[in-house]
Amino acid sequence: MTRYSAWSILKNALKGNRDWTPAWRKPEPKSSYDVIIIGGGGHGLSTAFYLASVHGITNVAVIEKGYLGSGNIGRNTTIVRSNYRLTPNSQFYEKSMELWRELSHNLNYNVMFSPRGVLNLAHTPGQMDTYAERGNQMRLMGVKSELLDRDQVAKLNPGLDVSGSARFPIEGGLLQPDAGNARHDAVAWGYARAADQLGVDILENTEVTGFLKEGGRIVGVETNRGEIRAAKTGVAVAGSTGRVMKLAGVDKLPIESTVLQAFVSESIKPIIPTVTTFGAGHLYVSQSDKGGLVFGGNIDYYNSYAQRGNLPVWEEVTSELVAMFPNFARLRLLRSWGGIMDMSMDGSPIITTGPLDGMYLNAGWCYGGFKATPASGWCFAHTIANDKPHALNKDFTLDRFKEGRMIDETGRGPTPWYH
Amino acid sequence: MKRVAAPHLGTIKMRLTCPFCGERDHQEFTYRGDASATRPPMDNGSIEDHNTYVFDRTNPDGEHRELWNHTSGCRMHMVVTRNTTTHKISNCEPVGPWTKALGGKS
Amino acid sequence: MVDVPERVSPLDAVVEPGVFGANTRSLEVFLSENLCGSLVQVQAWPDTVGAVEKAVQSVTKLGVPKAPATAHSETVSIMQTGPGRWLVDSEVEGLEDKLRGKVSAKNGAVTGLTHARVLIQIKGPKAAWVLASGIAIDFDLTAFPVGTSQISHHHEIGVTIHRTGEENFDLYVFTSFARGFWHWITTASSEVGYAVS
Amino acid sequence: MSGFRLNLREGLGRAVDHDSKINFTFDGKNYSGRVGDTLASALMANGVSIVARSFKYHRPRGIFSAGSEEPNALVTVHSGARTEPNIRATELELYEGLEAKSQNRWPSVNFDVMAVNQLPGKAFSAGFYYKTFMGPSRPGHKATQFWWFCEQLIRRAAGLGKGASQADPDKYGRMNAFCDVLVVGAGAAGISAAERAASAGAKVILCDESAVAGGALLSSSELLDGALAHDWVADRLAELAENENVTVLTRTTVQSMFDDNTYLAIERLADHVKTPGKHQVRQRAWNIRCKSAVIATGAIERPIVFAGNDRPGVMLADSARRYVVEYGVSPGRAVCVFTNNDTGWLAARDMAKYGVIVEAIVDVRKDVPDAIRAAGEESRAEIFLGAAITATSGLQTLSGAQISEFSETTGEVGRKLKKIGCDCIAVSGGWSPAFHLTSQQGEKPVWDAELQAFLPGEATSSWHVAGAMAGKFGLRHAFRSGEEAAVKALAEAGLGEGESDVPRIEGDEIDYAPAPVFEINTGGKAFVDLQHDVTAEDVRLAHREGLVSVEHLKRYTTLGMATDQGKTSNMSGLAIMAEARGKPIPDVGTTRFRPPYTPTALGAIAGDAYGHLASERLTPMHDWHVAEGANMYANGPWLRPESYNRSGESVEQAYIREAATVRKGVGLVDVSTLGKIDVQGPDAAEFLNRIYSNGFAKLPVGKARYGLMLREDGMLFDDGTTWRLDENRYLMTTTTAGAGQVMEHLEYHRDVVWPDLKVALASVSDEWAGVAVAGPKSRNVLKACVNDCDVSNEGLPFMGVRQATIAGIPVWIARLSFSGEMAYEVYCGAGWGQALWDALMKAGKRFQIVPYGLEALSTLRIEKGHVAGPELNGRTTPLDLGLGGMVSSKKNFVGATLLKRDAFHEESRLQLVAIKSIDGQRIRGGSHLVKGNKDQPGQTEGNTTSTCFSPELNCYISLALLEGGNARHGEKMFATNPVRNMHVAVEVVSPHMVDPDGGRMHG
Repeated sequence: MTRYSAWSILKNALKGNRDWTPAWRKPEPKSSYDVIIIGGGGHGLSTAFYLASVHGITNVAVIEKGYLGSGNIGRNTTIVRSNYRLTPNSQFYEKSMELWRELSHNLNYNVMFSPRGVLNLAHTPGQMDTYAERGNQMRLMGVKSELLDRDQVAKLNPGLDVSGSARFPIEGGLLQPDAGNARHDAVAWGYARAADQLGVDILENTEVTGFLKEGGRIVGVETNRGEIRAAKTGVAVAGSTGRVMKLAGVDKLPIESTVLQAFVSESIKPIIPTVTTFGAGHLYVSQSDKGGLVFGGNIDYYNSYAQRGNLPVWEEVTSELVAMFPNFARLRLLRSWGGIMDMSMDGSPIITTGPLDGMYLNAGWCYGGFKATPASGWCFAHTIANDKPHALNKDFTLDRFKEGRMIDETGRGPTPWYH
Repeated sequence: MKRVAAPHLGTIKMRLTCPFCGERDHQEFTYRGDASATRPPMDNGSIEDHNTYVFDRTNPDGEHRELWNHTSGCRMHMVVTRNTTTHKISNCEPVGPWTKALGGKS
Repeated sequence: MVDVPERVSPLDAVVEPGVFGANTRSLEVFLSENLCGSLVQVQAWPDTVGAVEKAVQSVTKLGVPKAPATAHSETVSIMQTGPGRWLVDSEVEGLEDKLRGKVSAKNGAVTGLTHARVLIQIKGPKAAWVLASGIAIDFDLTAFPVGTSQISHHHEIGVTIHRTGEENFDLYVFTSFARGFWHWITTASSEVGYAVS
Repeated sequence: MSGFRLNLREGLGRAVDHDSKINFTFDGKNYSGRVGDTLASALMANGVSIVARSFKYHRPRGIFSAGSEEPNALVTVHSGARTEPNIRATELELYEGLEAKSQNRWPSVNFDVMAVNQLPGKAFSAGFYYKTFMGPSRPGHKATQFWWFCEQLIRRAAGLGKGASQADPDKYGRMNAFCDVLVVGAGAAGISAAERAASAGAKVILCDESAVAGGALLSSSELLDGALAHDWVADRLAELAENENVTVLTRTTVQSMFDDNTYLAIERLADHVKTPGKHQVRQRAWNIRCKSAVIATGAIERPIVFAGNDRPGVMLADSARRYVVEYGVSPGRAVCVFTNNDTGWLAARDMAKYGVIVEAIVDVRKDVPDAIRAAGEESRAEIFLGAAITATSGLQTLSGAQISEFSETTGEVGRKLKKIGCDCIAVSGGWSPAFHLTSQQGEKPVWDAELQAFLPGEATSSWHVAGAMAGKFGLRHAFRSGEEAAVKALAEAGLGEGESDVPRIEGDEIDYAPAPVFEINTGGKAFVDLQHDVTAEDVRLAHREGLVSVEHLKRYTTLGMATDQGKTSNMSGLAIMAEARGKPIPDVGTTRFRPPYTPTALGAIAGDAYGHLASERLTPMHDWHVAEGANMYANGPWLRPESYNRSGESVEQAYIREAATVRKGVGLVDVSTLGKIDVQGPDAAEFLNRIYSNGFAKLPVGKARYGLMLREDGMLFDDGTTWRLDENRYLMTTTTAGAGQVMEHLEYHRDVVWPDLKVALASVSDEWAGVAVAGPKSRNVLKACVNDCDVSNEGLPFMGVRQATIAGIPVWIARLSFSGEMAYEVYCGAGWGQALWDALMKAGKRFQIVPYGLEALSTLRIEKGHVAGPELNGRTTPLDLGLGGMVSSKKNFVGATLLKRDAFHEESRLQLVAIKSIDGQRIRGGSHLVKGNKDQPGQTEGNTTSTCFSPELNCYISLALLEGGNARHGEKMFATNPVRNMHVAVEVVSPHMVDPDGGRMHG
């Protein structure tokens, strides 16, 4: 398998690019593995990669129902940040940032991690204090953060309406200067290729139809390509968590699946440098390297497994976007699509052993799955390898809700559609 | 991301039939989630029962009975039966004190 | 004993009579702001609807309508706004007390909303067109006949709409939002031109 | 290509006004066109052949199509605030003074320096970005920084046009429409569907994206009822438009289909003029809700992929024909037709008929029907059967085509036949039905082997397809399928069948089924996606690298991701991948089209919400506050006075003065924004007792009580006072921000949880204006203005509620205190709010009463340790905030059970304390509590929630949440605020800092 580099590109170009080989194998399933990961999305693939690279467990299969990366890893707005208020979250997402910085290099695949800065706009003095509280939390955790006043914000994003006459005048903002975004598909492909090189079998178009149980213990899965046994089975299927866990007999979880829409405009020359969020509603926007404005807002609140949303969210996000950047009104929406969010009851994730013997669960990512991809896989791999969580994910348990230990950033309580 | 005073620009645009006001855009309604979650009675109810009521969700892939409130209309609550994969709505029925009175209407 | 002062509407300061917007030669929209008389909500319990209807009838001298129909006279309008719930707009003095006198807690509840709503009237050939541009209900006469009412909203602003004629609408708007609503309806009307009286 | 205007005559240039003249500029050069021209037809008429540059290699690009499927001819129109990039010249209607510019080129479209991108050629193949720029082999930031550096350069090279930098001056509108039958597309099928539906009395909306409806009829050579189709359709549309049940919307693109027959259409009202009229909206978003819909969006012609197929001059055959017939413009001096189906032959015939020189017709098929052969002969072109174009020549634009033998069965290229000089190749690779709308809803299309095309799948909701979009090609089929769809739609709308008046059609009966040839593979650079420069080789490379699923193909090569969403390229790409995989096309699948159908202005989607994000809520005293110079503070939708700054005063100086005045004298504050809910009924007491954590069953009439509301999970939800006005009637007050949620919380429990309780709930937030009068002199103020009510301590004791009149205004007075001083809340009808305020100001004058704002209000309650929004952050319980005494153990209430969970009783929880600055420094919001000094602050142990300067204690103070705070009073710590570069030495104290035993308010 060729190592990717400028040199390999030239060499192959001279040969008319005829010698490039598949980025990952398409193997036949073995009858058994040490570990099965259900879900060939970002989290499943990164879990497999870290199982192999960190814990030396290479007899691993990643089972994907559709094509690799067909879920939220390829449907998100690609934002990478760790600007959280609550300690368990800021620790975890900062671990992710560390891994992001090295990712292209470690995978020998350019995931185009772009530390262009993430700016949260504040519209009242009270909101400035809320952001200061978060910014200070970040500083105390060793994360870079800056509280900007209106002029500094205006300098950073010239298009912004910083006039006092705006309906929600901009007071300032919180900047995480080394956060940014990355190329979503490349993350899936990069992890897949790297895991494959370490011996992991990636089984695409392989649907789990049931779980194999022995004395209450999960010992593998039934698939449309036959039985596959494993000592340990990890589930990392995000929006499909409800579906898959039901196959294992787990009928109820503190999770609801909803649709989150994402939007991209036509390609234009660079117009906003940072990832920017609106503070008087819910909207986040950045510009892709190809020039499209990539943005999104609230979920379509209702439960849904359909990867498409509805019109009012269009009206909501576009009106917030043009309120923030009145010069965007004539730019044009090119495409919109939907992904299924596994919204947890407190807006924070679940990375845990169980809930059944031999099973491990990674779910509840809400809006936050993409940026978490490296740390999620890293922690989940640790949890599977050691049968107990790492310090970084020990708080992300499934029992925390019922124990009264929610990790509730927004403070909206057990109403998933508000997180 | 902490949200401040999100402008109430609607939830979604499927069409719901309010037992009192008739068919309207979802933007007029507030979603309240899984209707199968019912509060334990006042006179008893363990911590477990309440935990189940508050945190456990069936989150089905298919038919889902869910609560909606016509907040921008008559403010009635109703149970909507909707398929979460196709978004097709098969039933909207009132809940609450007026269920009987509106039985014919729903 | 000092007299009760005049009620002040939040629109008094922003409503200026005149003609505005496009092709003002052929006006098709007419806007005006009126304070409602006294506005009272009456709520019955499921088992006392009949008694409450009687009470309302005896005070207003109007038959109590079944939604979406409304009852309408020179001095009184009655709109049903929910099951067993009516909104009574009347110039009759002390309407709230009269109704409270007739509707005991055993039968229901009486809530004064005189100050809580502002009444905006819109009429003209393009009145329905203007409303439809911001309110997501069907203003076709077959779907929204004369002498009926509907409750809806424009974005976050709730509004109760009483169709008093083919081209005439009474809009009951929340007082604290009244200026926002007025801003919208005048902006929407300016595309066709409108007169304010 | 070097196009030119033909001599216009009857039947030629049907879309343009033959003797009109319109002046416009392209890249600063002056040109003229005719009324009815598009920018594309006008440029073509002026012989402009290079109009754009491609995205990646910056190769020259010419006009490729005549409609919204255009991948190439993207231009920037207008300038300044109205600058609009990426407009398709093929749709842009020409108007006097139109300014258009080419884009993504420097210095000019004819010479673009960035074209060097072509040189590395194969190195810039699909996915090369992923394989390099990983940076030096040092881990961590270094690698990131290297890519970050490269990315800057790449971003500048990428991107098409430039967006405006100023706010868009134009207005956008919305219309909520309801109808029985929505018809999308006003071609033959759409018109026949609309007529049929209208004939049954249905309310119909008929949308067409073009300026003139008619679709293929506008250029067809058929005669309908003996008339030119172009004229026939004009008459029929005029009739339709007269029907009051029918709304015909031209320049209106139905962009997307949503659930339950809801559609979004965008009407372009002023894009065909220089600027909109003064009150005119530029575009209107139609939210259409219909009972049923007929989708008749036609089909899009697709090309055949061959080497050199991106040279300006290569275009779609039927488009070339339309430029001739509709605009009277010849696409070139010498045209060569390359086709795999009959369409190309008809194009050749019609073009030749109007004087265009057609050099050759090249068809991959060995044999064609006689009628078609005849059409070819009419065109006087040299005919090549079983042949293909295998290469093109030309410097920048097309000058010649190489014709070689070709076998449609083996796909092999044989010997060279002839090199023909031509400046236009009109190519037809068959037709792809435009099923975008139905695909948006996730309906899987089905493969039609005969048409070599995907057709829309089974309808899963109330829509029906007709015309070419349904695979029903040709006018006869179109009219018939239109009627049939209409009949189904009418049934769904609950209406009768209606009747049709189908025209008599004279003209060609042709076969639209193409030979299954998508690519002529000669190894040369053959483009699949013309805008994104995706070549057939790129597709094969993706296959080689294992990215073989359609989605991977799309994402890896960016095929079909350009502004045209692959309308003319997806099929070819799919076919080439299928060939590489050795699988039939349907097995490889097709990607789902995503809304919108064509790029849609963000302002138009926002519609009337543009510039109207959320309405402000104003209190009855709003204008007075503003007149007094108060700076208004957004509190949710409400605007509230922050402080009343006197000249030269800062906000801080003002609130300190205001708060101090309240402590020693008297002040008044507008509290109209508090949520107010009227709670009535025989079970109201029981209801409140279940909602609040503290007892409400025994609250006497004429008394108010402070209550706590919990979420069911035990967290604090809201607080406020509730007044018992009479036996069965209460007035509940909530926080300003919480009002809406509390109302829904109450309604949910009444309707869903305890439907047996007789309770009426009504929001009266807008009914009542509220004024709080606070301070030791507050009673004097009331004495001075209140009639018929004894406000003495006996007459109106603490927490008492009374009716009274002030200046003739009926009021409720409740003796409540948020400030900790003796205080009253006075409520009256909102319409009298200002009068009440004036009366209180007047009565307070001799006690030097002052108005105070939010900051002072907050200062006074912080000094008292009263909690508010910042402490009720959704993560705190009553126990955390020292309000355990208000949690009844004698009753069940919302939140009672889960509040019992162990985790909520741990001493290490964040608990409410207050802190005082001991070094005189200011404590600012958002500080964290730590043990260490500025350089090593250490771990966070808590954070401040509400901060202020306390005039009473003469130092900066703050409420805070501190781990195990209850046991830490007296401890010295630091309030650190690194983002504001502050680090303040503080002492932890009890939150009850002023008048802890409450003597003042009871006095």
